[in-house]
Amino acid sequence: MAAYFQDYLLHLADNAVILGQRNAQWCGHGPVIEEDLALANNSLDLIGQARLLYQHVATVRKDGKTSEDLLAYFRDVPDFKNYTLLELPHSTALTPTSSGDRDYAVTIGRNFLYSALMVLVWDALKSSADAQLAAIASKSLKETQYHLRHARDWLVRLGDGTDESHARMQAAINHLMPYTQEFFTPSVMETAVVKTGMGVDNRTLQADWNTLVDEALVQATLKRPAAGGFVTTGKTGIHSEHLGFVLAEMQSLARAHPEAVW
Amino acid sequence: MAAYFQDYLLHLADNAVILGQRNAQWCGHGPVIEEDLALANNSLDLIGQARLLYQHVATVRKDGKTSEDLLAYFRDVPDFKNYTLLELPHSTALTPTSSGDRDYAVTIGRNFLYSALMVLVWDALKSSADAQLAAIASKSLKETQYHLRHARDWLVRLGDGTDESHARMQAAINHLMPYTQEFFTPSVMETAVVKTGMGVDNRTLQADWNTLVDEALVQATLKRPAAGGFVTTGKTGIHSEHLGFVLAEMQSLARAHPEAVW
Amino acid sequence: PEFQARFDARIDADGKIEPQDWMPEAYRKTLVRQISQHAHSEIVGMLPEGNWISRAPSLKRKAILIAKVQDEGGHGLYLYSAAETLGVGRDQLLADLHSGKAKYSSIFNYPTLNWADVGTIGWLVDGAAIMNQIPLCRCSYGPYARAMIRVCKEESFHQRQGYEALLVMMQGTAEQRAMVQDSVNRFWWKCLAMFGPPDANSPHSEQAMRWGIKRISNDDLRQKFIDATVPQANVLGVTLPDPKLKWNEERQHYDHGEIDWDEFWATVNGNGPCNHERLATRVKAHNDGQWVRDAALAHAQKHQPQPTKEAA
Amino acid sequence: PEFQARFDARIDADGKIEPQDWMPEAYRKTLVRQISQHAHSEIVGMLPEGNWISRAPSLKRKAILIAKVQDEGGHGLYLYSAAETLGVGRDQLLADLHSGKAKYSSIFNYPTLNWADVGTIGWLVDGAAIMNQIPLCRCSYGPYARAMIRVCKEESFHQRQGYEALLVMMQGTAEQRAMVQDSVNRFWWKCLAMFGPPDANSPHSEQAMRWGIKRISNDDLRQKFIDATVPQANVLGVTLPDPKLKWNEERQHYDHGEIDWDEFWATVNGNGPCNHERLATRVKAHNDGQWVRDAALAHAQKHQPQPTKEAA
Repeated sequence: MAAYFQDYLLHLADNAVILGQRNAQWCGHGPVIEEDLALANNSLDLIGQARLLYQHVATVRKDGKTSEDLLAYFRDVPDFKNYTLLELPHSTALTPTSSGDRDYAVTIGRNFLYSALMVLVWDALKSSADAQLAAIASKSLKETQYHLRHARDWLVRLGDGTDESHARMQAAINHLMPYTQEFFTPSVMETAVVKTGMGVDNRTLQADWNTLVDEALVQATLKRPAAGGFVTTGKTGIHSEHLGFVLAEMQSLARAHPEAVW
Repeated sequence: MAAYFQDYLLHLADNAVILGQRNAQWCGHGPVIEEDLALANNSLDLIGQARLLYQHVATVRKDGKTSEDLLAYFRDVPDFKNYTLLELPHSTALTPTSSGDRDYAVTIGRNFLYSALMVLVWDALKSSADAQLAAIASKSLKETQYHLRHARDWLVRLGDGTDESHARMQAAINHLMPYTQEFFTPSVMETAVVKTGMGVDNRTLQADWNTLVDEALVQATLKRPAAGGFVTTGKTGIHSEHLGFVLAEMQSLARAHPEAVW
Repeated sequence: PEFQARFDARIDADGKIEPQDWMPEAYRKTLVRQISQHAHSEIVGMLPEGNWISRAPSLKRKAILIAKVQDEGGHGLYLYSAAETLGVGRDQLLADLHSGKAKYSSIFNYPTLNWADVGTIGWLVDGAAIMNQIPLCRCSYGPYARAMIRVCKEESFHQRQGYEALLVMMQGTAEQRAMVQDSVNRFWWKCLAMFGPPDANSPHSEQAMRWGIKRISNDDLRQKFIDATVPQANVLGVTLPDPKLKWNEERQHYDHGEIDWDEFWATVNGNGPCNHERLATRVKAHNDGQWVRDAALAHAQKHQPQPTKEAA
Repeated sequence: PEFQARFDARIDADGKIEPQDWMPEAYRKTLVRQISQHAHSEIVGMLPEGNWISRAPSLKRKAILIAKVQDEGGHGLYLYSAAETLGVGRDQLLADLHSGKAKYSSIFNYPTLNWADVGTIGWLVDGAAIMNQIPLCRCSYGPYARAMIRVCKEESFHQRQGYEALLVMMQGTAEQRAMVQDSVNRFWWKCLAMFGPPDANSPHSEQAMRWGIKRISNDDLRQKFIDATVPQANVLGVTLPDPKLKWNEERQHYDHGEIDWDEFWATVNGNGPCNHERLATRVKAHNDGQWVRDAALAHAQKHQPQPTKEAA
């Protein structure tokens, strides 16, 4: 049981650290400087959330060696439990590299779909039976509300902007939507933590999420695509080919110097 | 003195392994399947050359622990002695990633400029005072002659092809040419091995290289740009920002499992 | 009718049909479909393994992997050539791949997630492919049969190489052994599905058997593969992820569990984990390469030898 | 002439010139050049450090680095605002950067080659920048002076953070210490050059001093920086790569070796190791972002509030 709760915390933390890693790739390369800063800020919040969650795992584990950095830097691809959505490149053309060409519509679309989920998740987790998780949820909720507002504003701006931006934003949503099925497909780990009152059943949030998404898409003059096809399984540790490249880069320096303190 | 010779072997080996790593990035992504195969073949030859050269370092070093893989996978950026030219992305837009968008003109241009040098270097090194290096040179010369022919043919085809391909090929040559200054700017290590007759002074090859380059560019209807500006210093271990990303990816798996045998 | 009779007689005598021979349109179409699907599989099949070239953990393994992926591209090339002998050009074949009209082997719609997958693809995926392909070396269409002889020879080599790589990993660290087991867990069932639906539901099989294009049934090949593979898995020291897998003394074969055909058909019909990605990668490579091909063509046209006076 | 007299009097009294005040055209131009160059330096300066965000070796260091790079972007923004008070829009300022007409600090044309460079940039580069900038907090142009007060405050924080990061590394493994030394070796001389050419060859200085835009000479600032930094290097345990660096009891200052001004001017004039790359990266970001900016503009125009009847 305790193992499932740790997995759940890791799932939440890995979501944050991987999306934080991706969003930071815009730093110095954004469409306007204000957006470089907004995404850096988003990334900073996410890494902060990941740190609190990893630290909580370390506290729960009480083995005297687990630390936030051990969890972030010395686990392999199948140990990571983030949604597959969050590890994808910023591009509808999925070339297997950790960076490469970036499409801002994909970045905005992903941040919108994910933060629309997480405002609901964090809000629910404020009542988690685990007091520390509840506290992290409270703090994270405020940040995520800001992320949602930012992404939603741009979703609307790009969707209801020029013909080109409309087409790109629609293509991004079409590309990303199938990956959101994973949000609402329960895993063993989630079922377990829902039972103990420590976690939330995302299916209970699905109607609200749909409303958030539908309203924003309507305002953005975008069509909601059917989210069918393959249901990704990143949260169970079976990922796309992209995560390996993200981790190779992210962990390269730490792994080259396993004895070092930074 | 022996240390300089090892550095020289490492310089030759690192050139081969880094360009081999770069050229292999086309595998599965080339403009026609035949070119996927040609570049895979080029990469295979280069990795073969690197292995022989690294093995030779291990033999010279006789410390009972140096191996080709220790040299390829467990050295850091400043230990690598390849020309900066060879670590650059396949793109005139130098975005700092190990992959990303690939421009075939850059790939061809680099392979041409480098193999035009190396046919001369290997030919000269057939008379190296070091018998093993002389043997490696003989074998490598044949392969490099083939690489030169392949790159030269495409240089001419792209230069004297369509307006677009001409413009791209010219842009690639303009972008790459300044990096070739490093070929002919002697370093301490090279000066030392020239003295012992183990290495070759590239400046003695420069006139022949110029002829190879000029004749090909004329046939390709391309202009030779002035190669001025900054002289790169990769062979002394001071690289561009790109090599770090190449090594992070290349070494990721080996470094994650330092005890493993593959 | 006279042509048809000669064709039937040749087939019945286990003779070879050659490009210049008359053949029924349905025979030709079936072959184009099968050979091009096979060629596409080689080309798309470069991607999952190619994914690991940059990260191969030793120079020797890197060289082996590049050579292997290169071989696959080579197979693709001579299979496209075999298809071209049936009157369809490579451009058309590629267009059909890129539009989604033509298929390729569904096994390549699964991701390669750790380095052991490179070995597993050699051992199990190439192993299954060889089982499927060996009978094709005796296929009635000459160019295809000859291409398959060469393909099978190289694939056998790849299979041994893949198995050897896994053997080394199984003698390594606990993490390496875990990689191999994880990889086998993910690939085993997908490989069994590579032999196609059970004979009872296999629509094309009967006619293809009649024409000597197919010679052994799906279920028989699958059984043969399982029987050959279980002892290899034992030597390797991995557990095949099927609790029902058991030697049946009476049948003198291994019994096995039920394949998830829903998952198989979902992937065949476009909804596997990497379908979009594989196709998008090929399409992007093709589109990005258009200017290169255009240049080569333009250059060749500028520089083609002038017709001599005699020819004019 | 009356305006000029009032302006001169204000300057002489160490008063502030504000955007609505009359000012000589040459004063305005000098300020636009200097403030925009400073803004561009902040924006281009995001690149060498940003290069390490994805590889930061701990989550804490990653967060610190992102926050720092974000601060630099923020500095860029309010410096662009200060420049805009002088009547030049951000589009024009960026166009001048992208065309190569406007400069940015040459220090950012050197690559960041190991993680210690992130600390060294904080300690030495930001340290040198602060030395240059503190006098600007008393600059005669009000908006610039106020922007600099904020910038200097944040830069001081970055400098301490950078130094602290290096302290931790110097207490770590031999490899970490080697990284720090390597980094200091590469950056020391470039930082000394940041104070600009020797006073004897500094063309703009005199007029800028007169206008209260510049208040201390290049050589004096450089000496101040060296005197402050040598003891910090000793505490850190790194060797500054200048054999002539020595305390001069008589001058009560450190003597130092000769800066390679040829190398400095080569980099200023476009031939440093990363000049092309930095500019190309900024231009690419700008061009790739055009569709996003266009969309934001189009959206704003569609949805701007309709003029009310009263206003019409």
